Amino acid sequence: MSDFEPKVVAFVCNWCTYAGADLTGTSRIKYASNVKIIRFPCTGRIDFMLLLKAFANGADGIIVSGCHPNDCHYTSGNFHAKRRWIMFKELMDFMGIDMNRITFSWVSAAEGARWADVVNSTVTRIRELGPYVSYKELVNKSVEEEVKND
Amino acid sequence: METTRKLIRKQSLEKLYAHLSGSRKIYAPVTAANKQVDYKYNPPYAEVASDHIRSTLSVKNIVFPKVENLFLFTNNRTESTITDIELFKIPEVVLWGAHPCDTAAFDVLRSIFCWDTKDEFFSQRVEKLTVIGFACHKSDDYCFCTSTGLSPDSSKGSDILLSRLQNGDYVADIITEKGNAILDSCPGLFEAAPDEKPVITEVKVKFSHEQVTAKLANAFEHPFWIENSLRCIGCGACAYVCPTCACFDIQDETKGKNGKRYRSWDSCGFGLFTLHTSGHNPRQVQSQRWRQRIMHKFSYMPDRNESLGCVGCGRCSSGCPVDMNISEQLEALQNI
Amino acid sequence: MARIGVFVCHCGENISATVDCGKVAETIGKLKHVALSTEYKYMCSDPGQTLIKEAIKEHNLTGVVVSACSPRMHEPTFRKACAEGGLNPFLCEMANLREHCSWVHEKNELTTEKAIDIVRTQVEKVKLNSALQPIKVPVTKTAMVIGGGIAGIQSALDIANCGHKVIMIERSPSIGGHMSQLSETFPTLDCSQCILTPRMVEVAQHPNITLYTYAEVESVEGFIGNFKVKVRKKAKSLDEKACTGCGLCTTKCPQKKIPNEFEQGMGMRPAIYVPFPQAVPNRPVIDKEHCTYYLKGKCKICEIVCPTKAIRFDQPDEILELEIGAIVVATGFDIKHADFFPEYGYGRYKDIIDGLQFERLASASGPTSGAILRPSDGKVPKNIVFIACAGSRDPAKGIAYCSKICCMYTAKHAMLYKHKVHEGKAHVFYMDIRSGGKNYDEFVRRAIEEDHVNYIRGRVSTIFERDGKLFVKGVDTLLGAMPVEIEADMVVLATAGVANSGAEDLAQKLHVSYDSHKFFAEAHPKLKPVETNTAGIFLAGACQNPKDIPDSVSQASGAAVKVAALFSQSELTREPLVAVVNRTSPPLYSTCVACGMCKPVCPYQAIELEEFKARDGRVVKKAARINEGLCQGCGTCVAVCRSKSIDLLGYSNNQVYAEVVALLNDY
Amino acid sequence: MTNLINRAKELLENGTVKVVIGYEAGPTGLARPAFITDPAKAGKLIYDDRCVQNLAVYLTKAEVKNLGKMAIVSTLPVMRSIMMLISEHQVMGDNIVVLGISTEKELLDIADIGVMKGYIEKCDLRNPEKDRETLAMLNALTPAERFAWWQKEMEKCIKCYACRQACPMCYCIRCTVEVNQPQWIPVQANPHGSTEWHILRAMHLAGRCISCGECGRACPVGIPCHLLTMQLADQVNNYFHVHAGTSDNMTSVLSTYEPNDKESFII
Amino acid sequence: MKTGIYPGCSLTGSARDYNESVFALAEAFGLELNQIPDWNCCGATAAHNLNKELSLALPARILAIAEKNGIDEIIVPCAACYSRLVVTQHELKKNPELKNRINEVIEMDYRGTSKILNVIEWIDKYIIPVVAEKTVKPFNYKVACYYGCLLVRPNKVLNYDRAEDPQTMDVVMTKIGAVPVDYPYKTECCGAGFSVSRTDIVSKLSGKIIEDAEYRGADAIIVACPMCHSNLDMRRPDINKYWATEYKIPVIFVTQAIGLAIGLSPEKVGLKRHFVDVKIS
Repeated sequence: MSDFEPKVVAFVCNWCTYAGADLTGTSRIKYASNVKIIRFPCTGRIDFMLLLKAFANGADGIIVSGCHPNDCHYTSGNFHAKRRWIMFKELMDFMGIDMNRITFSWVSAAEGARWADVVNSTVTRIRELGPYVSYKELVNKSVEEEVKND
Repeated sequence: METTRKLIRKQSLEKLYAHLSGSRKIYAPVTAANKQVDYKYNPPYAEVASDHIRSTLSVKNIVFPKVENLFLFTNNRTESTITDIELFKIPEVVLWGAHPCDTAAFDVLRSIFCWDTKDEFFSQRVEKLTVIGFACHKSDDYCFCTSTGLSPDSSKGSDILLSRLQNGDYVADIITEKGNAILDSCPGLFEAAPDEKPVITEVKVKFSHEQVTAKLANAFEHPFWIENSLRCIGCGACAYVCPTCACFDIQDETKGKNGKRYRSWDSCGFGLFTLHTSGHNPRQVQSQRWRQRIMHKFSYMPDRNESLGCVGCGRCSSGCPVDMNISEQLEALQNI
Repeated sequence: MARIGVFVCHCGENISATVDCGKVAETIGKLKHVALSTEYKYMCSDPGQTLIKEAIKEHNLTGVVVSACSPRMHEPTFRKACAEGGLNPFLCEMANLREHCSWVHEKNELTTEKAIDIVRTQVEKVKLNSALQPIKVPVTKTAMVIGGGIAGIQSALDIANCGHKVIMIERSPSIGGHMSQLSETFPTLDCSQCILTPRMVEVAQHPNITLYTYAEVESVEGFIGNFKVKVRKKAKSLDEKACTGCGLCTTKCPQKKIPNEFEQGMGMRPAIYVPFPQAVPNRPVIDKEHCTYYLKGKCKICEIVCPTKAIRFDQPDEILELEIGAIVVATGFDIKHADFFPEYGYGRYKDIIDGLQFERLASASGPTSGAILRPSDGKVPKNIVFIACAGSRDPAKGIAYCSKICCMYTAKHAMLYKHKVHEGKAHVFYMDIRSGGKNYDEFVRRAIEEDHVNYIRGRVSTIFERDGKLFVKGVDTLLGAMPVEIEADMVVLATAGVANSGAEDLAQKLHVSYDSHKFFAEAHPKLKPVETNTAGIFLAGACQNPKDIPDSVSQASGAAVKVAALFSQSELTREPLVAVVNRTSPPLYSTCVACGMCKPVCPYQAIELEEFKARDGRVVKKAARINEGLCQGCGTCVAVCRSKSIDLLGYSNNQVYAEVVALLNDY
Repeated sequence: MTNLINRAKELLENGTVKVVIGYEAGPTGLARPAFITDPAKAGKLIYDDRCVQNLAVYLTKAEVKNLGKMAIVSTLPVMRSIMMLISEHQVMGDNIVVLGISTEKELLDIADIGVMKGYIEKCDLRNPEKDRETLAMLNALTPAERFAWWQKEMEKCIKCYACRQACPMCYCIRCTVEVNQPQWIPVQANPHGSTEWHILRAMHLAGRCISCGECGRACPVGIPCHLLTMQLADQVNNYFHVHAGTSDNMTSVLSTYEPNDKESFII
Repeated sequence: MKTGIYPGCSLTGSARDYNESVFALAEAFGLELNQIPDWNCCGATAAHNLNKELSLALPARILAIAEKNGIDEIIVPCAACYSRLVVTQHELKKNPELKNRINEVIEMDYRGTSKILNVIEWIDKYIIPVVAEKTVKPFNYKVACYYGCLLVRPNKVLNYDRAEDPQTMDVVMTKIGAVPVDYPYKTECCGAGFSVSRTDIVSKLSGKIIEDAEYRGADAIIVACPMCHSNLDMRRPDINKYWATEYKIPVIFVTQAIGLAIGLSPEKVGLKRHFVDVKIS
């Protein structure tokens, strides 16, 4: 499926990765346009449910990115996020939900080029994985297909 | 229509199943790996359960699905468009193997769904439904159909009622025109009925529902409710497994400009059920909700719907995680 | 009904070269609730901003999306423009079409589609924005400086000279801190007390400074601009107003054998004492733990001899309740002592001393009047060994950090020794010489080259005593790890600088973070080295980490400026992008159940549990409450709240959810 | 059992407590929760293999609290629940009398929370053996197989929330599923809505689940949803070396951190 | 509580005296010591320089056998064996994956439940509380307690006594009437690593240890390690030759000293096996 254009949503913190992505722009480094960014004050603000909502609304891949450990603008939001993602990932793995579709990264405000790499490698990987069919099917599945009438 | 009784042999029953599944969907009980019995669409005959006392869920799902779309909509810049559900697409279904308590529940549901206006969704589904009921040859302590005015071999709600004979053959009572139509479509499978009484289980009468109803009229403030609902944890299991509970919640779900409105099962046991926007909740505590459940089935419905809201299947009790036993409580209520 | 105005900026050609701005504006214009969607060459220009202001009025807009560059660039610009146009500035959002789209993608349809997605997402978000008002917090213009060492003194004087009231708290009987104990200071070898004492006096006499010595912080409540501090003024057993400081009592006190703290135990003092001759205030206190009267119930000689009858044996501790706007923490540091080192005999050998003890030996006002005499027998040591990094940079001892000042003061000590004992031999064991600082390395070179101090690069494994000599066994790593053994008369350990006693306790009272070594933690290691994570509390000096005098003084002045800036206005204005815990009518009060999960995640201690009481005083409900004066809006509490009772203004659950949906769906 | 009855009677008679929460036998032979307020009825109390429900769920229930000070028959999971409830400010430790029951079904002398803590520390805090086996079986599957396995379970869910109601740690007065601004979890009991509900529930119990298995037992359609929280309980211990419910001032693993928390997936 | 003992090679060879004294004490105080059946080499000191897995597998097997035999605590008189066993327990506790790997290698189920005690801990726990009432001849001598390296290092792993200035042996000796001297050489290297290959280094290093003990006026050097003992005792002629001295100070195992104090005969505690005459009795 060569013409598949994955939809990738990036959840990033304002102070590091969002600023890093700004730097990518100022440096005119090109990357795949499949990724769209949602700005949060801090990775600590990112509710794990939002990642599921992204999949439920048709995302094929997700990037979650914030400040490197010890660099958090609020000192500890990224550490809390880290624990949250550890647990979330374990649960998703256990339920068989594909965590290869989520890139977790730390990208600082100075790492414009790295942001482009993170995006490009994620898009390439999602392209190889193809559309996230199993989650889309899950979302569209009615209770019992036999009584489906819509 | 006058009931006619026929014999259908064990082997013919399988043929009848095959015959019916040729033209319609069949909704029949299947025993799962964990011994629970669940209804499934078109299971192979070999898997169909016939020895169970009760399925985990009732069969109400077939006329009142746990989620049912009401309409679809699209919000455009200036106006919204609504697309109705094409009810004529609801398929013909044969409900196979339902016990008399479950089949009798359809009438109770009708008394709710078609009380003042006719619920099209419910009615269409009932219309497309043919019921082949199985009289009970087994029962347990949770069963109390006889206390709700029914019996293990009641034909209420069935189009054909099958009752097992000692040798494993069945007598088939053809109750309705729908039943008759089946008989006519495959007369070779039916034979003349023998003069033998089928095996029917005995279900003890535990209380008089008339007396319960009478008692409830003055029991609203009775301490009974608190004492007997302390252990209730307020889940919706009893309502969801109940064949006659008909409360539902209506929701809109939108994605972008497209959305749908659907209804899904709800339960008066939930704290949220009566919560007002203001924050006020007329049923603040669980005892009030438990009282509502019993009052609704045994007092309000007889008053308003002229129908008892309970068929004595015992599911709410067997499925309750904290052993809230409804027949035990009704017995007690009779004597307060 | 929302009426959103969308302004698509070309940014010259920066955006329009790759994004079809016309198509973006047109597509967005078709969306529900978009009252106006237009494009312009330079939105940030005056005409561009005017466009927005006029559109707000003309179309009665309820929200604005400026689709241009990064909000990190121009969000303040456009929010201001909206405010000038009569729209609450927080109803303006920016869609980042330049840095996140036009500059990073090729010109093609996908890029324009992405631009449309980005703008639509902000349109959906802004519909859910609410008009927010800046948060105003009143400010009490009185600062408290905790600690009367050089950092505290500098901070207090700077703040006081800005015209603000300062209350200084010092737990010992005199201000001055460690600097008053030092003999000379590097790299100039000028006398420490000569430069410090005038400052101490200035503090005592400054009309804006109130000094409480022998006093400690009891509790701290409140938040920036509005702290309520309780201070325990320990009883000095003295009427300070009556006392003239004549000192008669101290000479007559029969109890004279108490190790003198100021002399680092190298001299003795009486039970009623002034810590050192230049003390400020120059008034004695009675050490109740050693005073014969307090121990045995009789004596009272001081009371008898006092010419002004100033002794008050029955004086109680006093609790002061103070209203404070900002706090400077300058509680300083302490050092490890010889008893920390088993390999050096756990302090058993009298002639192994620490750096501060050497300072007192070298000090003209010290116990030996400045003569370098070893403690065991009072002889002049002919062979002296200095060991740098005693404890510091030694993870095995639990102190991985560099104490920063030891390299310099060890060089100073060796020089002072050589200046006083010309024929003596001084050896220094070191790991690396860290002498970054103005004229610092030159100073060390002088010690080596002019004063011929023998620097040996290596560590000392053990020291033991034999025949009255200290056998120092070490290694010289510059000579191929050759074992070195020196028979020394005296050894000086440049022991690690550590957090002051009670630092952890104080940090907890102040709700300020501290590191694993109990040093106070700065809010940001690079950009907020003076602030703590609690707004309104600042750090000065070695309570943060070991520092030398110039660093301490610089930071103290920095802290003072922070306080002065805070006090420059009578109200503090803060961005209202803070978290809130919902409140509803009784009996619910809030959907919060006070599980307390949010409390530890808050880096600013902005969350507390509020109690709701019935008329009879019964607590009927507890729920979290966020102090908007402290909250910085990170939103971590929002994400951990299970019942979704907390939300973050500006990044509410509804808004971010709408963004996810808008980004991925067709409209 | 006699000890338990005597102790319950004594506590009610001397007025130490107003209600004893324990188990009694119901008419079908099942054990069910009992709320004894009359010392004369203390004889109804039983404790045997049938007594499986986690009674701690009642400690936060309004109508039970209204009865007054409580004593509660407590097996290990109940004790661990109490620890969590105290830690999370839902219950005051000195307001409860713990009638501890050992694994040998003997009445323990739990004088106070400190004693209870000591007892808990000595116990095996892992998931029950049967569940460990199932977890191991599931962990050995491929992700796709696990997905299929769980989806089969999710299809059964009717969103009756018995799992939530049976859990002592699910005491919120408003659950996330009841929030509709935004609608975090689809209301419908379809595979998607059910999957997201169970993910949410498990995440909310991460570091808080005390492995009683009550959620799975309560499920009327037999979804082993306790395996989700138990898997996370395992992982919490694996990553952060904590067992929930071992002290009365536990901080949740998701609201604390260590700078050197180990993970291998963040690039 | 079932107490086991792991003798290791030394106690069955060059340090039979040590072994005899340990068992003599056990007998005198009525303490049960179950030798771990089918024990193998602990791997000291060659294994951990060559193959990490082997260096862990060998002790793990010993510990697994002990666990299988229901032994709750294991006395390890040899300091080298003690070090290997404790290090293994520490490493495998830290790293469950490695533990599984080692279990595969040894084909046994090592869990890490047994407690490992060195001889001083054993004495401290079982003998010191009752030693006063059994003491018939107080050990009225000045002693230099020499700990060597393996008993206290690496401190982070062993978590026993203070590494730079250990005290436990001094305390034990005080309890039987001895007076420990301030002895800076208590953890200095005796050269055991070169005990066969470079006896000159042994002589140099051990010589200093003996010299300082003599200088401090000690009547005996007390040890708890077979290697220390052999270097200070067996190598005495070499030492005296190397330093041109005539040191006669005896080297006594801590267990032997206690044995003498409670009235056991020198033969019983193995004193007759020493190279340097023990004039103490």
